[in-house]
Amino acid sequence: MDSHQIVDLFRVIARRLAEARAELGALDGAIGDADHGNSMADGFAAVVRASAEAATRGSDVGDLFVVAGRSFLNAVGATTGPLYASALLRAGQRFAGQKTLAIADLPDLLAAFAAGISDRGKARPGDKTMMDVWGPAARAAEQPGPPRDRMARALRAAEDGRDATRTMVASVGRAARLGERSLGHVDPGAASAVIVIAALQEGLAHHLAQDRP
Amino acid sequence: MDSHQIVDLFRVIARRLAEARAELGALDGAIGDADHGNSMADGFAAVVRASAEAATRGSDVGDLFVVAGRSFLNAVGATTGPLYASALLRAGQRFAGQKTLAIADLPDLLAAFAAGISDRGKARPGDKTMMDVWGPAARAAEQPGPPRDRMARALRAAEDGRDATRTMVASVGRAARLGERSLGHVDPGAASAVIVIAALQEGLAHHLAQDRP
Amino acid sequence: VKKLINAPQDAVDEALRGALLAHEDLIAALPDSPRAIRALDGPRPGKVGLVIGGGAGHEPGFWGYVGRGLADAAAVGNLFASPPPGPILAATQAVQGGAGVLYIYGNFSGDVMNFDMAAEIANAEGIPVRSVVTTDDIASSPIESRAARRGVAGNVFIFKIAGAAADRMMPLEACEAVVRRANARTYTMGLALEPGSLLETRRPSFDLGPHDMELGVGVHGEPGVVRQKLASADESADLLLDRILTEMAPQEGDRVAVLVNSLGSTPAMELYIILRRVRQRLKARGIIVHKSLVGPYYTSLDMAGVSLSLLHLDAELATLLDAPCRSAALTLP
Amino acid sequence: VKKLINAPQDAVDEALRGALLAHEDLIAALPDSPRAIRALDGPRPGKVGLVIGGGAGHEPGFWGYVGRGLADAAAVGNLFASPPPGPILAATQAVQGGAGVLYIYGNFSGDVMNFDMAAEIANAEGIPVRSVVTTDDIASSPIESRAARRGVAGNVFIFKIAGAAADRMMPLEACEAVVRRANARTYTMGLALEPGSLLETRRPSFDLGPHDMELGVGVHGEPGVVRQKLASADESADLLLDRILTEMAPQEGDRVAVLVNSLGSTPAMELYIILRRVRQRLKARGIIVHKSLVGPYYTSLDMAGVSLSLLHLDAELATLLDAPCRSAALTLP
Ligand SMILES: Nc1ncnc2c1ncn2[C@@H]1O[C@H](COP(=O)(O)OP(=O)(O)O)[C@@H](O)[C@H]1O
Ligand SMILES: Nc1ncnc2c1ncn2[C@@H]1O[C@H](COP(=O)(O)OP(=O)(O)O)[C@@H](O)[C@H]1O
Ligand SMILES: [Mg+2]
Ligand SMILES: [Mg+2]
Ligand SMILES: [Mg+2]
Ligand SMILES: [Mg+2]
Repeated sequence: MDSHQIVDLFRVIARRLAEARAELGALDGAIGDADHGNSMADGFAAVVRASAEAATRGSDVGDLFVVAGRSFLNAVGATTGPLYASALLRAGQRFAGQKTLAIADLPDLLAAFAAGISDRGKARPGDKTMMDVWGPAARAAEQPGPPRDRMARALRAAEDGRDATRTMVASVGRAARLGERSLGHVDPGAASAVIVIAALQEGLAHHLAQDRP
Repeated sequence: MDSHQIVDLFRVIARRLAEARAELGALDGAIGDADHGNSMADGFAAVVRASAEAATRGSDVGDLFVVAGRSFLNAVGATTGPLYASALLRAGQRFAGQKTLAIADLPDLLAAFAAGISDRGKARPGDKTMMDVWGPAARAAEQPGPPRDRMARALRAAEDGRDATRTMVASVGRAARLGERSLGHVDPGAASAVIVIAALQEGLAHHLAQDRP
Repeated sequence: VKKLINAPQDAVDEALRGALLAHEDLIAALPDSPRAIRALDGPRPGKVGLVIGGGAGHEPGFWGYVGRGLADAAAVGNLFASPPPGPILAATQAVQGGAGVLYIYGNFSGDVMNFDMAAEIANAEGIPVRSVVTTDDIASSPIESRAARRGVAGNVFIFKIAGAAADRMMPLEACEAVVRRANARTYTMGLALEPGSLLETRRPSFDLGPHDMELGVGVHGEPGVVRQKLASADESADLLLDRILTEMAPQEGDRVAVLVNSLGSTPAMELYIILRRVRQRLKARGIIVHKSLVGPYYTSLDMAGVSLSLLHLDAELATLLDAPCRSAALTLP
Repeated sequence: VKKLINAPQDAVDEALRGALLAHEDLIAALPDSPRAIRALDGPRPGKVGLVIGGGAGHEPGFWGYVGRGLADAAAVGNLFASPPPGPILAATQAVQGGAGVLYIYGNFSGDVMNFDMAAEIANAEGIPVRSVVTTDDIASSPIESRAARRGVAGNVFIFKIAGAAADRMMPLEACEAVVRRANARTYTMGLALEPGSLLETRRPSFDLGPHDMELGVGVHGEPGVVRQKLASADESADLLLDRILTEMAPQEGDRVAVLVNSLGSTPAMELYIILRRVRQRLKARGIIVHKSLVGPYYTSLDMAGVSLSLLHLDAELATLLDAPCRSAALTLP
């Protein structure tokens, strides 16, 4: 996958998040401040704009992720900004200097995202955050196997993680202030993480379908 | 009727206005600021308190109306305050120095009220105000006949006047700012004037019933 | 509609009590007249006394405009009801400094009657009183009958001009004249997205559909002059501004002061969006904005909506508007 | 819920634009960073620079507290979202006067991360930065985990203390210390009668029944800590005050400052009724109220409700609170 094709991946993510803008806002409204849909949709829209421009300028894959991380952060701020910026910057480090991203390395992207978010946010499993999706998804993707299978396993783990947040009491982030009242609600950051991972899988499938004429 | 019995008349008026507080408020809400029920009910409640005290002190009928007018004004202000204060003060002039009010003079009370309100407010017939009740009622009461008949005629004229305000466009007072939009609504001041006149008639009937053992 | 009140009939007095406590460094009630509020700073001998007032429900009107460089006293009535002559007269007697007293109040039949009654008694007692009845609400009557118009949020500008004129020790006639000019040059129009709700019933004071707004509302929860489809912030600002500019007919280079006023429950974000549009439009017409006020300066209980007021300045009015003042609702250094 | 806005996604920028126009004598955006707002009066060489900030939707927070004797700059994010490091850093660079820069912002995970990122870069550039994360919202976490609490309307007091300390040319460490003390001595609790409504959907951000209120709400339209039956103004005031006094545990004769803050659409009358009750209760406990602020000082869009903040003063805090200041939202002569 070259830089342009990675921009296409970002496009799929941005589209799916834009579609989920209201739904994510409603999830956040129940236990937070209702802005999560906007932050994610606006953030990846900014990523698409900035990375498309960078790809046209000839940026390599590593630089592309760095540009993406900066643009997400500047467009969004909030909690999501530093977290996804760290995720994208970590991916930039992982793929630094690479002209292309091997499909086989795609699951590594999940690991880079999880590490970036974890380092920045310091959330632990069970804190009812997006880490309850990114952590299990990255671990599932680590298991050996063909990329598509690893991505599929990752998505299943992500969905399970998301659903599990329903039974958790938030202990970091805005929802932590609700105490027991956050019980029974899906964490919005977990929900959007699943959308990102599903979009990656969708983009991968699309890419593979195009490659095989 | 001595001073105490006039206080009883005020009590009937106050009670009927208290019952109509919400209804008069709603009428005023449609074309004004919704406070007319409060002003009338609070005003006559103050009249009852002050006049009862004055009657106990031995005030004559003329003084009683003066006390009543002052207390209405001070409790209420608004548009209604000066108008009903003038009405009551005019009655005080009319009956100045009298220890009792002859039943035969009761219709004169309406004339005094109408004159006081007219002098203070300068509303003309058809302006869609309480004068469209007090004017016709006072004129109807002037026709010769037994007091009860004259009061009954006054009440019918009052009700007709009130109903006629529905088809008028307000040209003075708050509702005047609505222009054509005041059409179709009964004027709240006209409605409360009917309540006052009906209460006077009710009080008179009650008084006569008590007198004849 | 939910409200943070206790017994509805106590709301006016309790809120006034709160205002007197919150602003005890600036205002106090007269000992024998709890609805007459005077400035702690003042009166001064030889200064025209300035008495304003009207019904409750316009908080921070009217006590919010009592203080140095503004009114010397305010008389406050029941909810949306003019005060009776009693507190107006008490305020008059308390603040007169031998140079006469100026009354300023909005043009409502109740206020006119009650202030006139107080003025008659004051005059009889040897206190010269002049009255300016404000008529800034251009929606409330056509230009031909300007004198029949209501006085609404433009009062804030008119109080400020009057306070500065009196503070400069201008004589009564001169104060009256400049305040009349300020009134003649002040233009207000309001719109409501939702009616206010009554204290007793906690129900809306009139019905307004979910897609409608009322244009030309006053400050007493009354319906407006015309109902229309809900518009965007910019369209709404234009509706108000166009009407005002048509009447004001300013020249390029003229100066104005602007007030974007919340009628009660419209939050700051919306007010500033409106202000932005008004400023853009005025700039495009080459009109200079000398001062902008934005906030709940003159409310109508909890009505949702805004009013826009423009004061068409001249050199003297601009100087008076800029003069320092200090009150609960308006402090200029 | 009806709103006077244009395209929802433009509301934050349009309102900010309006604020900059309305208060052009006090504040301006940095040329290259439109969400970084600096005071026209300042910075001064040798003075600690004060940078505050947070998400939009709290108008007049945060630009309303930028001015002489208050903050030197504010960074404003998207609606209810911390600004990214960019404008925070730009503000830092613009206002530093060689004596270091103090950040003050509420304790929200986004704000902490973004301000920390800006501080790291500023420190690397040789600008010493200290941060005070405010935690005045006593409802948001039990006393044992005070550091986890939110920073809400009590910020107004904390900004004021900080601005006065910096204005007196106190060094960075001393500013930081007194601001930490102010934060430790500030207690806030809020309640909502109605949720705010989202700009995009114009729908309430959560559901609240006609007879319910939310206790312990913050300033981002979030639900509170517990739902309960609607109470009267006095009961509501007591609910907030009792919790605050239990934690504050003031002695008779102690001094406090009080803020009764509208969360957006609660009108002045209701705020003053609450203030009245709070003052009565404090008086009965022998606690002296040094200053009362009442109004929409720190809002949560159009949420209906109030927050009550008390600052437990000591001699130094009282002096700093009384110091003159001039900004769009707070002017003390
Ligand atoms: N420390 C953290 N680490 C990881 N994720 C977090 C952390 N704090 C919050 N989150 C996630 O952020 C989400 C909220 O994001 P968003 O609504 O955009 O930010 P905010 O809470 O600032 O409004 C939560 O649902 C949670 O998944
Ligand atoms: N000039 C006037 N003369 C007689 N009645 C008047 C006049 N102006 C108003 N009214 C009456 O007053 C009524 C309104 O009274 P009220 O609601 O108590 O006062 P306000 O309009 O000051 O709120 C109107 O319905 C009308 O009947
Ligand atoms: Mg959120
Ligand atoms: Mg009325
Ligand atoms: Mg009235
Ligand atoms: Mg947020």
